[in-house]
Amino acid sequence: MKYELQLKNIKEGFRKDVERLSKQKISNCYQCGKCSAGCPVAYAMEYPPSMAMRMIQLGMHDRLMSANTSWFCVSCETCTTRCPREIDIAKVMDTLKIMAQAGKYKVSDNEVPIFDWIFLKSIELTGKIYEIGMIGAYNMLSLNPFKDVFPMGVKMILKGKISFIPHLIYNPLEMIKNIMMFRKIRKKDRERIYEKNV
Amino acid sequence: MARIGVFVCHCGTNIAGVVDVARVAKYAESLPGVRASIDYKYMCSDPGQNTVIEAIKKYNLDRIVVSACSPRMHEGTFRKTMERAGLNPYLMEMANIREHVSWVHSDDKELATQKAMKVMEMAVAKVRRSEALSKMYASIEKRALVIGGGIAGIQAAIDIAAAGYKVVLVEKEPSIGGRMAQLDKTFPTLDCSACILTPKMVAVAQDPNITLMTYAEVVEVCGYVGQFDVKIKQKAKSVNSKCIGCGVCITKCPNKKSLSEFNEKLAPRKAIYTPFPQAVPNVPVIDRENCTFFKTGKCKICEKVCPTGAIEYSQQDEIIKEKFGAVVVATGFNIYDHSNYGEYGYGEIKDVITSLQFERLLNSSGPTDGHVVRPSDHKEVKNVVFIQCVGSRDEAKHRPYCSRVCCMYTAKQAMLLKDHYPETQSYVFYIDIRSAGKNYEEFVQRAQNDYGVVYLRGRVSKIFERGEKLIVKGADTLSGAQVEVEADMVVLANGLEPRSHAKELAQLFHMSYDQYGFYNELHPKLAPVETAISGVYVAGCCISPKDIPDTVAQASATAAKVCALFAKEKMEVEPLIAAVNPLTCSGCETCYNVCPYSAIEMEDKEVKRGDVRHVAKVIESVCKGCGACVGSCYCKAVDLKGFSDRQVMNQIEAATQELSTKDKLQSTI
Amino acid sequence: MANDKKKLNVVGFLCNWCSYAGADMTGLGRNLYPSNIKIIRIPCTGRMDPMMIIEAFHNGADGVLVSGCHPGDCHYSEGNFYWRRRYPHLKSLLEHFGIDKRRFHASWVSASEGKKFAEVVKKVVAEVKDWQENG
Amino acid sequence: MFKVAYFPGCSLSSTAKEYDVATRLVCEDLEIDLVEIPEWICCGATTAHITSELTASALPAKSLIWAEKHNMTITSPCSACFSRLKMAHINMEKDAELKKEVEEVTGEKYNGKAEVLHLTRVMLEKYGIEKIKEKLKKQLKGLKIASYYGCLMTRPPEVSENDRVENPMIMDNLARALGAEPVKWAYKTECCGAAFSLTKTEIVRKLTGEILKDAKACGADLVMVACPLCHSNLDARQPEISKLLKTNFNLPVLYFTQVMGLAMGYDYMDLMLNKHFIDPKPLLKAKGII
Ligand SMILES: Cc1cc2nc3c(=O)[nH]c(=O)nc-3n(C[C@H](O)[C@H](O)[C@H](O)COP(=O)(O)OP(=O)(O)OC[C@H]3O[C@@H](n4cnc5c(N)ncnc54)[C@H](O)[C@@H]3O)c2cc1C
Ligand SMILES: Cc1cc2nc3c(=O)[nH]c(=O)nc-3n(C[C@H](O)[C@H](O)[C@H](O)COP(=O)(O)OP(=O)(O)OC[C@H]3O[C@@H](n4cnc5c(N)ncnc54)[C@H](O)[C@@H]3O)c2cc1C
Ligand code: SF4
Ligand code: SF4
Ligand code: SF4
Ligand code: SF4
Ligand code: SF4
Ligand code: SF4
Ligand code: SF4
Ligand code: SF4
Repeated sequence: MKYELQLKNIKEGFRKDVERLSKQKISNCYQCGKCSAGCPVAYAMEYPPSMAMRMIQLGMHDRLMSANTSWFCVSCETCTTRCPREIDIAKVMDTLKIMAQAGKYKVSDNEVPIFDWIFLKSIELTGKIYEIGMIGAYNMLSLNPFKDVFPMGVKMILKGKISFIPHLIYNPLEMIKNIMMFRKIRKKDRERIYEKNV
Repeated sequence: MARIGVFVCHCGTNIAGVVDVARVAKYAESLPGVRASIDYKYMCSDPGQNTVIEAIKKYNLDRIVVSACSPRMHEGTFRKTMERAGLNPYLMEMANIREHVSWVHSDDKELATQKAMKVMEMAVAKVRRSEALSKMYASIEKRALVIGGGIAGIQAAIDIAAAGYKVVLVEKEPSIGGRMAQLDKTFPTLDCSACILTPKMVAVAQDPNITLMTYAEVVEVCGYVGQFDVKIKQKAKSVNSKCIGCGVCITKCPNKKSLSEFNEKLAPRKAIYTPFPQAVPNVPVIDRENCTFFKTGKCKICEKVCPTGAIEYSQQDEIIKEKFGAVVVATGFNIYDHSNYGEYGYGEIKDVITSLQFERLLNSSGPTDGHVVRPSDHKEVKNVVFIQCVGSRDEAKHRPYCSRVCCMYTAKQAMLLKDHYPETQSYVFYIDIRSAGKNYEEFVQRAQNDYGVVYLRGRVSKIFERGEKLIVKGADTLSGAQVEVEADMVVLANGLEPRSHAKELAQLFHMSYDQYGFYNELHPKLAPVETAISGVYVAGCCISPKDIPDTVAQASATAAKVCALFAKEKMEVEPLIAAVNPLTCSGCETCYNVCPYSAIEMEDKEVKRGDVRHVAKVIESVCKGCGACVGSCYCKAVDLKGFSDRQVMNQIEAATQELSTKDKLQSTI
Repeated sequence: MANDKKKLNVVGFLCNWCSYAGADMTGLGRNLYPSNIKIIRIPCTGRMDPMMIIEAFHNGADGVLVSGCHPGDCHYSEGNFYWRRRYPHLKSLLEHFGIDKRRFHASWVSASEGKKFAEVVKKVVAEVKDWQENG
Repeated sequence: MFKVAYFPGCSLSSTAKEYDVATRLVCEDLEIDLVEIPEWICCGATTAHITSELTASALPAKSLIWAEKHNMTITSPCSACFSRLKMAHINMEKDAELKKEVEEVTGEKYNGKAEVLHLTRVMLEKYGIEKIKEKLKKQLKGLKIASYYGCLMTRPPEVSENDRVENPMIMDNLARALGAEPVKWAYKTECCGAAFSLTKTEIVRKLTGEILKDAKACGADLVMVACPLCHSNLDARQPEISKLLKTNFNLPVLYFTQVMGLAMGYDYMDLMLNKHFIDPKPLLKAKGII
């Protein structure tokens, strides 16, 4: 359990990054634990939300970023709604994930990022979500090709709930605009996270 | 030419740590009229004041500037110093280089020093135009008004009366006693609240120096220290002085539609009632909004059964005018209304109760005769969860402060529950335990160690009903675990807040209050029971949450202040008042119309030989020096002593000029 | 602190009971604000003679702030109502004479609002600066 | 005629087709004109906001801008889409910097004027339950309905604009208006694990299991939802959860527009009730509704 505190991560570094990107004042957290008490998935998290907040306060990025905590957050906003210090904890969780995906800090859990990547690719290319392709791609990439295909997936197809053709943006011009937009966004995101030109 | 002395204070490092005081003193020497300038470590200390007096003698000074802290802090001190040096006290000005400079500009010492020089220069400019003023005195009405009959008001009234002064105690409820009367036993000694309070209530009723006015409220206040003119509304009780308190009317009254405020709405009460059996005075009142007779014209049972003919339906509200020399305000507190907490059921789950309701349940003269049962189904309880800091330390609910007593009363309540029912189990959810007081920490430890109360460190996120049980979802941050407790009852440690009408009362007296409505003391440390309004004192929970020992100490302190005031024959008042120059007055009556104190009268006066004009005149004993007349007079015929046009204009001039170049030269050398 | 090193001079008239005490509270709370403001204590905003404000601008003040008790809380019952009535007239009059509206401010700060006073000063200084730099 | 900009969302054209169909049917009867936003693109759902703040605002912004241009209230029957649209709107309002960036990448201006409401609020508040009552053909007597709100249309309060987020009543009031009996239960706003439907199914099973347990324990005959994500967790995963918990919940899960449709006289197939994993037919027959 011993941990050597690093002043630079308390004063600037990690904690500053989280505060800047989430626009939340983490030092406001007085560790009441209300977020952890109401979080529906805290039971499965390595560190419950309040502990995550404390780890940000102390700049413990190595422990927190390699824990499953933020990846297990379902964004249900229960914590945000009830925090007595008006901290948007859900947004902080989002920020941790954004930072992890941008690769600024080390990450361990790889499940969710793969899903996100496919999901956003789908939107980028088609404007909408192409379910069967997505589920397939996800299962392939996460090395679990038959996950969920039986029995739910099959039933879904039988019930006509999943379509085989991608829903497209019909207008090709819109499609190109869409792809261009994603390009611009990616550039801006990197600038922001790595504090370039901002 | 004036002979001015400038005294620059270091205030230890409070000022000198930021401002280069030597440079300020040096700069003073360059200002016209300044004959001496001295800096010293603590100017308000005895040697500091002696330095001032010696300098006045040595340099033959006729006026001085003390460049130190706020005049609100030490103006009085240095006026007395002036007197001791044989000078008129109003020829002294303070330059506030602490609160207004060193403490707020500590980020840039150079700019702070320059500003300190400027602030000092402005005071020098002002004092140059100061005039000697003669002292004024006012008489004192040696009667005190105490508002609020909780333990604070009771104690203040008893102490003032003991010194031989008359007191009127005004209480808006039908009985005195306040919140303490509602409590069961009190921490940290667990003695019974009623047992220690009732004797004091009786003492109030029997004291010939105390006039008790219950069911009454202050509605209007004029005047000032020594001479407050107060209007008190005595609400109609519908029961007159023939009442002997036999209680037959209460027993026979068929109307029990209202809920007892005293029992925190846990039980009904009659339309004619005393809040509780030991009420003082033991005279019932009729709640006209709910009485059958007042609503429908039929009933009158109470009148029929009363053996003394004390029922008087025709009574009217009465306005009583009284004069007082001093006022003690002790209006106490309400508890936070947890219907703002959706996660705790919007106040709609019956078995989630407030701390005060729990006190009533514990109390053997309470609605359940001391049986702790669930309000929903009157079943006895086994598992009880206590949640601390409800409506306290919660910015999201706009109550960021700590309510100071709830950690303690929660421990108390958990212990009392165990005393009543050894087979029960209590769980306390807390964030921190604040138990600073004599024997307080030991008390909380006892709850944990001897009474087996389980303390869990975390705020509860949600309470909901499952069947007959309440599910409490909390956390224990120390172990990092989510915990769920199945409870029969949940008791919230509701925070303390001022009475809902506290602001209105403050406005009657022009007292200041904070954003919650708690009254502001004159100084948080050195004048904790005085207010900015001289002659008005405050005690108890209307200032901030506190326990009974602190409340009583404050109440006695207000009594000491009142007695000190009354012990004087006359009272010195500041002569900083307005004066009209009849030669320039055009008789427009503007000032007459704006003066909030009616301190201006119009008279026909011979201003020059043979020239009789209609002009304004200030009644000196009435003028409070607000300056409204000065700000309104188009002819500049009225001026304010101590803040005269010439003084302020001089300050403006100094404020807008650059520092003289001399200092710059010196600082570069 | 956003101290303006260039000459920028704001004269602040503060009522003794609320805003002056509030400014004392700012000090007690160690809340920092720009040093450009020079404070003059007056008994009440009702004491404000329009001449004093004109005099301040005439003497070269870049900005003026008048601050008193919240309406309803005046130590002298009504003084700040008089000021509240006068303020908009005076403001438009000054604008008429070419005094930019960013230079003249009024605020309500109570004895307990130390933090607020610091905010007010920051805001006033920023506006005056804006006027100074951008015309 | 009452016009609203309609953002169906990806799920409604596939996994939740029946929600779309029922909604359009009911709205036609109520004379609510659902104008589908042409060439709408996905709102980014539960993914964009954990990947890039800008993406999370830029995707919905395109639809918001369309609605603003056409001066229409924008609505979505999907809670996730609604939440993203509204969040983007709020975030751009609060954060001028973000708004600027969104305008840069989309190449269009947003004036923050679009009104974003969940379909429940458009129909039950803007249009009004009283007016709906006039169109009813039958009463759903004896049907005990647990209204499930979940998180996305509820929290945070800025999104739902509800001052009683811990106990919303809008769907319960609808149930009562339809002649059914709203069930009082504790889990109406608990999270079902929506976003984890594919990635962390074991969490979804646990959370959804708790919700189903409470609904059942409180005596519900069916659960009424207003979100395709909630629906797929509660309905499609119900058999496996039943198996896991060794019970048989057999709790049909219907979209609120389907329930309305029943009271407005549509039948089983019109409302595509056959699409559900838990077949509501036996229940509805038993209650004499179909
Ligand atoms: C649940 C609970 C348990 C507690 N237990 C303990 C304990 O064990 N030990 C302990 O030391 N402290 C305890 N306290 C704190 C204690 O109650 C307070 O310290 C004490 O009651 C404060 O007394 P007070 O006179 O200031 O206020 P109050 O008791 O509130 O009295 C104020 C009085 O003024 C009257 N009033 C209000 N406004 C007006 C008006 N405008 N005109 C005329 N009259 C007016 C009210 O009717 C009331 O009678 C407890 C508090 C709570 C909430
Ligand atoms: C490190 C520290 C920091 C603190 N900071 C703060 C703070 O920031 N704010 C705050 O509010 N409080 C603070 N306090 C608390 C504060 O110091 C006390 O509340 C306060 O000083 C108590 O004053 P007193 O008069 O009771 O006692 P004391 O200051 O101890 O005065 C007692 C006096 O009695 C004299 N005396 C003793 N016995 C006899 C005798 N037999 N005959 C004659 N004279 C005798 C002593 O010489 C002494 O002068 C602090 C305390 C400490 C220790
Ligand atoms: S609820 Fe808020 S204050 Fe409490 S621990 Fe969580 S983040 Fe911190
Ligand atoms: S938003 Fe995330 S961290 Fe907050 S309660 Fe929901 S799952 Fe837990
Ligand atoms: S006079 Fe004021 S500034 Fe000087 S030492 Fe005393 S308190 Fe401090
Ligand atoms: S008149 Fe009747 S209802 Fe009214 S107080 Fe008397 S007995 Fe009670
Ligand atoms: S009013 Fe009459 S009946 Fe009632 S308590 Fe007084 S004396 Fe007794
Ligand atoms: S006294 Fe204890 S329970 Fe009350 S607000 Fe303070 S910390 Fe919370
Ligand atoms: S200063 Fe003028 S307005 Fe104020 S009380 Fe005196 S006479 Fe009246
Ligand atoms: S306002 Fe001035 S001119 Fe008019 S009556 Fe008063 S003092 Fe005289």
